Amino acid sequence: MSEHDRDEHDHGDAHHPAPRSPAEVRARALEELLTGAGIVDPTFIDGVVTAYERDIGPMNGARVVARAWVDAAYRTRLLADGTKAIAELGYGGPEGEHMVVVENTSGAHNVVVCTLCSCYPWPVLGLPPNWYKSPAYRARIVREPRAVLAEMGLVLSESVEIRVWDSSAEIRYLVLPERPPRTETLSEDDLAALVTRDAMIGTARVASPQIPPPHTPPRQTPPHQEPVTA
Amino acid sequence: MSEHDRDEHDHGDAHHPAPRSPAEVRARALEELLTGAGIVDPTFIDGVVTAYERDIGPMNGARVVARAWVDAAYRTRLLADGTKAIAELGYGGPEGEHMVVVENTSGAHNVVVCTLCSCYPWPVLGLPPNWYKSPAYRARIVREPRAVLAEMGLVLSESVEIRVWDSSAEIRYLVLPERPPRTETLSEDDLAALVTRDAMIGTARVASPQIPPPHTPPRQTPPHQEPVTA
Amino acid sequence: MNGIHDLGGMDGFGRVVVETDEPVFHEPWERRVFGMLAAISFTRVANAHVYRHAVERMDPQHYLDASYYERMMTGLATLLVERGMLDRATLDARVPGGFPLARPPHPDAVADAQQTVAADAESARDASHGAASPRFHVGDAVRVRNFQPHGHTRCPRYVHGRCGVVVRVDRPFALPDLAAHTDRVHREPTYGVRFTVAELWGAPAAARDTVCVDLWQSYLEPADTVTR
Amino acid sequence: MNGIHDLGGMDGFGRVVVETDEPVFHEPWERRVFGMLAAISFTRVANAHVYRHAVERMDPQHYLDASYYERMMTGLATLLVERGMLDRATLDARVPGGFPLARPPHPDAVADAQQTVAADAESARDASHGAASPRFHVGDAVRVRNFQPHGHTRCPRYVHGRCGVVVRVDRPFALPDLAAHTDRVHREPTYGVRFTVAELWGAPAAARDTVCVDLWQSYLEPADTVTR
Repeated sequence: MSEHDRDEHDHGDAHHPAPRSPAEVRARALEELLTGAGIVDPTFIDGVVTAYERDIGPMNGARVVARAWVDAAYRTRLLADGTKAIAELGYGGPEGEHMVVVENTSGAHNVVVCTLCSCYPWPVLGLPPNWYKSPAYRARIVREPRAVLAEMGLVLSESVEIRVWDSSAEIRYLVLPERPPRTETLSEDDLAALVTRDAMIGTARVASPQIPPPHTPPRQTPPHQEPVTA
Repeated sequence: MSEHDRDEHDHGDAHHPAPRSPAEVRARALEELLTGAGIVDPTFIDGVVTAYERDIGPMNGARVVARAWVDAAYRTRLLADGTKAIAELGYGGPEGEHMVVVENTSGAHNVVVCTLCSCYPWPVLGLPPNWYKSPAYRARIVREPRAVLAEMGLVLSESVEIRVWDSSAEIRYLVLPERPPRTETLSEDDLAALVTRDAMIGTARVASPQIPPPHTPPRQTPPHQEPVTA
Repeated sequence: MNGIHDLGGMDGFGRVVVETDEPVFHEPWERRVFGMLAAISFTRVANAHVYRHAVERMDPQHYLDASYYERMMTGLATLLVERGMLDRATLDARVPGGFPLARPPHPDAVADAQQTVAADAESARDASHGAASPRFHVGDAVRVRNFQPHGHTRCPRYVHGRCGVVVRVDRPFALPDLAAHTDRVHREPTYGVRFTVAELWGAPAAARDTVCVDLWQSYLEPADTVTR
Repeated sequence: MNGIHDLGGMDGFGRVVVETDEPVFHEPWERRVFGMLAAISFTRVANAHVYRHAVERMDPQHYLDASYYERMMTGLATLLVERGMLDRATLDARVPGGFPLARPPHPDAVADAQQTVAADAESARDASHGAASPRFHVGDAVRVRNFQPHGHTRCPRYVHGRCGVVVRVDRPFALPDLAAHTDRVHREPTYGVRFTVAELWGAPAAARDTVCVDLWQSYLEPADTVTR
């Protein structure tokens, strides 16, 4: 099967003359052998990858955060049992089975890492960015968190205690950021739009909206947005 | 100075068409700049390198070991003050200013490493072999010395205590191996010829001569050997 | 294992480089690798601990040179070869220079994992009759045992011998040390244990910052006093 | 610094590969690099501690990828640039892609080194009046302090917090932690300290094997009891 399969693959890429990187060559070899042996279904790969590119990402966590900001009872449930409260909004699955939500306050700032590999709460944040997986972040955030956060643009007052969470076991962490000032009139959707991935990892704060919108009517979810089907 | 110097160097290598490795390119750039600025004298480089290729090597340590085997008073001095006793034979200099000699016995086997870099007793052993500088040796010999020695061909009885010496400060170590059996009739020079580099690091034993030479007259130092001028 | 993957506290890496507007995948092959891992994880041919340990066993030089998805691909291919689902020679034949895999497990890996459990007598006893009541409670001072198995563990090297305070008791999970090397499922409580940076790094005691590490019960022993 | 150079006890490197009939140098450029280091060391532009720390500050990935002589060259070039004897731009211009140097020292390096000395009050007092009488004696039980400076140190990470026995008292040497970062020469006794592998690695206590590590006085504190 080997030569035939390879030729077919090469043919499919005839209009893509860039030389293949060693990693790409290996990935193709692996996929050809696994699909050839019936171990892996290529359409399954397409489906799962597309889900993580379109539907499973930080917009999910942002909805959790926005809900907690506007609904005190939800916030209480979220901090008491993250997994269950997150499931209320329809999010769950691999790397999200055991969620703990940690809340930033004026006196304590939380930040999440996985020093041993790159564990990350996929259902609410999607797949991790490169910096989260980098040796520099994994090595340094537990040793000099204040300096690392400052380098990344988050300068914290000395009076703020930094709490680093190393995801070394089965728990996955989501940071509940502080609701920024000048957002009293925003809708839950507008609030969710303010919440960034980095704020939910803990390397940033949620910024106030740049132009205060005191009389703007609540925005609707854009009609072209895909439904969440995690 | 840059272009001219470079052309001269390239001209000197006109008969050596092999492409240069990145490290080689860097080494040339460094030497050109340092010699061009008068910081380094190329003839000094030639001299020092030649010394370590010809005169400063494990044959020096082997003479120390052989002397200790045949001269009990020297052995006592060597174990009491390694630096001074080694200087008696004319050896000393960089990385040999503070020598400690550790003696193998039937109950204890010594082995030397430098986990933090690759410190090594240059005047008696020369420059270290690649395996001594390898991450594998530096990482493993302090953690699983028995397994590493066995992999390297030295299987020690469970009754033998292994003593690893990590050259983490200013002391440099030389292992005094056990004198092998069937060497009673050998001269000091013959004994020195049996002593290997690895036996003085501690990853090997000194083997008995393969053919017992009971009636062989003591060999002379080969006439072509360079005088020791460390 | 005290592997290169155990990066917490290592100096010398420089600044954290953040890419703005980063895509989920940077190369098409990364998409395929992630999809293959997801597909294989559904087949339950190996659990996450087996997979993680396969990545950890990469040569340290390769580990640092490789991107996240190259590490993923190497770990995946390694476990599939080790489980007999892929033929190494067939794989090598398709890649110029061969397909680099991770190293085999350390010969002492299984024995070390069994010793880790045995050392926590209470955990061992609980597991034997199916129970798993927590030995520690929120507020307890604990010390991380000095155990350094050659096989898989989720106890980072930087907490060895350090004292902390239990801040959370989680439900029992399978001990990775055994799950990565044997079919034995040994569940025991895990704990969120909070350490001060002063305790971890000998930093000035004024630093109030903390690191919470999640640790299985077998990794811990009671501590009399602790820096809070 | 807890750098990649601090390799003692790291798992995952595989077998030690021994080359038979190995030459002193494998490439002509290695000879030149060694000769340059020897020449520069004669100029006393920097001491051995400065040089070693320059090597340690290499990016960990580069450190593992590089051979011994490439590390030597990188450390040498780095210290010469930092001492103003080489112009980095001139060096870069001669090498396609630039000449990779080590990273700058950590901003806390000097403060950390000063704290290391200050913490050993007896060393500090002795040094202030020029004396340096050994605080410990052969047979004493000692514990390695939990100090992890961001700058240079010759205290390997694998003995942090571990207990051993003094087997040799050596004469005072300049503390590398200060000598690598300042012009201050602070001499204090060094000790050969023997640790059991059981104490270091949590191995079965039956293992009688030991590791002797040479440590400066400031690295140590008295220990009440110790595994022998």
